[in-house]
Amino acid sequence: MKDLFAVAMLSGIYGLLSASLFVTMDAVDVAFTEASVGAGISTLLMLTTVAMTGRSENTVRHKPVLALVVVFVTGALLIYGTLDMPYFGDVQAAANLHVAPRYIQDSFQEIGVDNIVTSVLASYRAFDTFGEVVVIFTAGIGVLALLTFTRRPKGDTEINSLNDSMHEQYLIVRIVSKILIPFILLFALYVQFHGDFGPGGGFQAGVIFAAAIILYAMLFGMSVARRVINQSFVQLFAAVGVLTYGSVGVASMLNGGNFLDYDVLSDDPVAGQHLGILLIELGVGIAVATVVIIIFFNFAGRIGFSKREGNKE
Amino acid sequence: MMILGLYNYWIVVVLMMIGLYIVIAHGNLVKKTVGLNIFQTSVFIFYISLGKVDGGSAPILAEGVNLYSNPLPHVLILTAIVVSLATTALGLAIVVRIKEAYGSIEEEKIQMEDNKEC
Amino acid sequence: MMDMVIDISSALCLLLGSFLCLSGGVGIIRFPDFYTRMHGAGVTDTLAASMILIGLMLQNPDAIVILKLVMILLMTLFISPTASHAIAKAAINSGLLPLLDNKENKDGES
Amino acid sequence: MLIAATIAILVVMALTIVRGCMGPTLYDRILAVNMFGTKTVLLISLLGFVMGRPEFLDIAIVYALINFISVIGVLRFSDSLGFKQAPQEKESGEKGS
Repeated sequence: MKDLFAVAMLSGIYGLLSASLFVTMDAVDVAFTEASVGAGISTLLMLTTVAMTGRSENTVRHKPVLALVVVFVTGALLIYGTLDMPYFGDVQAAANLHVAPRYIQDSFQEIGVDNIVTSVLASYRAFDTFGEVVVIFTAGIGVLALLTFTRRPKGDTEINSLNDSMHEQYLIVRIVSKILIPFILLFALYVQFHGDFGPGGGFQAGVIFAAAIILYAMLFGMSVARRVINQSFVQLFAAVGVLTYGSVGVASMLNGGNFLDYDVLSDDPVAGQHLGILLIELGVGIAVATVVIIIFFNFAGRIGFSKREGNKE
Repeated sequence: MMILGLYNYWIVVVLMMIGLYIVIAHGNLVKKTVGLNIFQTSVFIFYISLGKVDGGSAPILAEGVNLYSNPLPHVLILTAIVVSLATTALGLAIVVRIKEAYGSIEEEKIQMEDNKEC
Repeated sequence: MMDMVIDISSALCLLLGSFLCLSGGVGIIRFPDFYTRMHGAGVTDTLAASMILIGLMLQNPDAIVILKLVMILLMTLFISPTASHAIAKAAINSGLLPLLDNKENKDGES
Repeated sequence: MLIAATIAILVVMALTIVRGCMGPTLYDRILAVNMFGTKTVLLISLLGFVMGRPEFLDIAIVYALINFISVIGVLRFSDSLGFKQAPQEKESGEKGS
């Protein structure tokens, strides 16, 4: 397929499909995340990139025969390797015998949270999740470093006029989105705080929250969105999110426990776990939402820039 | 019959190889990113299919449900998806910068430009 | 008695919804140009979706599930016509014309 | 009955993918993506009932929202692209991929 735009859109379909596959395999939390990330945000990012870099691909494929050989040999070896794997859905598979039963049986007494995924994510494997949040934060910094540029006032007005002319035609979409956006934000908060009982949590809530703001920015123009959501404010909050997570760990150390050991946060261990998970999910949500907003704003702010550069050439 | 019980791995392998082929054979950097995404998703499906238990239910405690799927792969993949978002964003940012610096996102043209400069 | 009525009506709704879905799916493949395809998609997006969701609502006694289904229903009713409208408008603006005129002429000639 | 509806929706999803891959113009593809999204919402709600745990309808709500956002995004960026190379786009649109 030559048209990169179609490629980006079909990758969105692919994200939706794999997400429904996750639902059939009982991984509701994962499906939640994959739907909002794979089908939503990364498709949008790809579309922005395609809008910047041009949509046609020249079809020179170098060494397809060699590539095919490599791919087939690797694939055959991998399939040969699967012959030793446990069967699909096997209860006795090695992966299901060791840690998982303990999580399933004891986590409710220890943590008091219905959703086992949340309790494992935020409590048993809190170190891991902390690392994840830092990775996201680093990605945000990386995109900032790669894509920000010192703003030129003249260029800004140009982008503004371009934006304004485009929005006249989408009156109905704008009105419907105005109704929907508060609802999406509310739903994001619901996902954030309902993560203990159903599918959801900080990652998903952050992405949904950011998606609402991205929708606003797309329909009402970057300059308006910049006025509503201050860039430096968002950057500050990305740091605040990560720091919230870290400081919960420090607080538990000050209370005499290990790093990120929430039992000591309150007199009752279960209540302490609840408090810790709540705070941590909040930190994750803030960090993810702000970083996604930063990434999108920088990509979208770049569109006008690279277009002008292209015109000069 | 016995061998057919492994079909989930074959799907994963096929997807993985499609992703690998796109990464190797296509010169366009955006397409390479899509290929990487497909590869990543195949790994996700691999993990999740490991955690699936026949007759099991989603790992959210409820009354009247006794058998749950393995929650550990779900946790790992949940975080991995978000990391994949981060890597995709960074990769695309680099693609944008390459486009601005070289005026193209085709691998061969970029190499030609590089050779010119040398 | 009441249960029977509810079961049957839910089954009817589901069947009707699936039928509409299928016809829309055939339509999106078989219709000749973009705007007629949009008609097929629009039918499945609103009527079939609401039929299936109502069928599901009748099956479940749980209040919160019904609430969520109602939310999904409201949102599909909000979103899909808007999206269709936006797509159609963008297509018109980009200069994509309906094919029907040519078709009719050909039919008239033959 | 649920199973029948699920199978019907799966068939429609397959047809939609066919249209999305064939789609002569960009807008056909967008239409297919949009329709695919709504069908996925229905599929997820049906699957919840088939598997006997219908509490997970949150995911369907997310799908509906994300679908809307991505369709708007496609339209938005295809527009800003059209500013740059409008004549080319029409040509390639008619020829197809």
